[in-house]
Amino acid sequence: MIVSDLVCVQSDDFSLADEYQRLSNINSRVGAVVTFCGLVRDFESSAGESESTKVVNYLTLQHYPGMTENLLEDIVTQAKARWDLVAVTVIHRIGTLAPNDQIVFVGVASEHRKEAFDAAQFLMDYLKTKATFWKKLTAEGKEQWLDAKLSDTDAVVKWNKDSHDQC
Amino acid sequence: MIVSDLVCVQSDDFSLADEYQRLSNINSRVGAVVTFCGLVRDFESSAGESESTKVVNYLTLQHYPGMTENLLEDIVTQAKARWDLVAVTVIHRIGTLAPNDQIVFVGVASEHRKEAFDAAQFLMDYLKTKATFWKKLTAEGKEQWLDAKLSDTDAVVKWNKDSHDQC
Amino acid sequence: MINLLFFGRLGDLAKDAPTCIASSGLDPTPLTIRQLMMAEHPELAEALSEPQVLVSVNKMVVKWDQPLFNGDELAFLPPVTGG
Amino acid sequence: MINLLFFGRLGDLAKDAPTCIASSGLDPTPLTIRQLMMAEHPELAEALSEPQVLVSVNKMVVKWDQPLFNGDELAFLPPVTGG
Repeated sequence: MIVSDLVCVQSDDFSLADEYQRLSNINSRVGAVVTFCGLVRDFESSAGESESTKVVNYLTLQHYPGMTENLLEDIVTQAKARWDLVAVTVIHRIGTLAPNDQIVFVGVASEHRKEAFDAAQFLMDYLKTKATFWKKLTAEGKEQWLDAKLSDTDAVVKWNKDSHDQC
Repeated sequence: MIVSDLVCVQSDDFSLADEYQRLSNINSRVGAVVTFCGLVRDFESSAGESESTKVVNYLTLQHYPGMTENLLEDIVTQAKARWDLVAVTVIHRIGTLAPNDQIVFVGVASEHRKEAFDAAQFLMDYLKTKATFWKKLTAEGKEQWLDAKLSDTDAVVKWNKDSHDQC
Repeated sequence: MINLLFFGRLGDLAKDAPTCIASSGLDPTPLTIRQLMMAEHPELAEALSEPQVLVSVNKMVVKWDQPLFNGDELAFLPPVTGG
Repeated sequence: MINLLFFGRLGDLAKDAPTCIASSGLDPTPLTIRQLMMAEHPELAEALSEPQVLVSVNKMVVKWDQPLFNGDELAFLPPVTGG
């Protein structure tokens, strides 16, 4: 993590336009900016319950203050060691969120597009499986802590594999 | 291409914020929005001239009206056949652009992040190698039509390979 | 004293559990503290024993047999679900 | 008549070239039209012969031996460099 990077855990909403502005104006080397925004969907299929879908009232996001920021900064440092990037932003919201609310932002600025795409995807895959966030779903009046998704764990395994044998 | 998709070739600038707004509000299935913005960099290394770098005054983008739009729509249709996407936007600027100006926007909205990342990267790779745009660089007072990059051609070969044997 | 934190679903089960525990006496580790819970908070102790639960000391993930010292912050972390 | 379009660097070389050509007589194809250019526009004809140059008819990429008809729009396309 250097001064051009930004990691933030906040209950406030974020503005894609502001974050893009920051990333695209950092310096004139920037030729590519990839952004990812995650939104709360209004249904959540729970694999344990035979793929039933529920109407989401809201999500409550808890995190481990201090540890989360350390982990996110570590993930950013890993991405910058792996690819030639100009700047990175990671913002994750906590607290109570409603359907269609923004949850997470990842933005990467680089000279060329491939680095920005790969790094943004890497950051999201790691964030999903390493950063200390927990989601409680309130749907149809019932509260339930969400389980980790196997597909997210698989996504990270792929990156570890990539670093050993490129295919 | 269906009504939720947008393909545009224009000399006007575009607004990432507006395009994101459109994609993220199309319907409540959207859980992930990936955007790519390409910017004019102020230097352009020309591989033919032993990696020398030049100060860019401006780029002039020409295209083949009618054919470009057809090709872009075809690329969007291919992406939507390949991944489960909610909506796609492709905007490419033409005319005279200065360093730091935005050139190209690709945005993809989907339920899950992997589809949006893969489709956005696919769209950019195909756009770079298939769409009928030509760039003339004016640098240090001299005009020069840019050559296609080998790395862009390789990027498309990878997608064709992926559809045959997943690794 | 060792401070205890329980996150996610573990927090709901730990509502009546202590938030700190004496560090003297038993050469404490995350494992021995989990075992101590068994008597008074069996449901919590069982949830802590699930193989996916990780432990951190002072915000670093550690093994269950990591020695603990006075003032340490021990956290029990169920599988994360951010993003 | 067959309308002719030249893009990118080919456009610069085609400043004095015709913008259309009679379709009668020679069973025209992109290849025969390129060969016709050889006499009066040798530099352009040579650039059109580079292996990376593609041809389109009515905005669809075709082979160089595609038969052409009255009213067709034939375009010569150097390697594209968008994005």
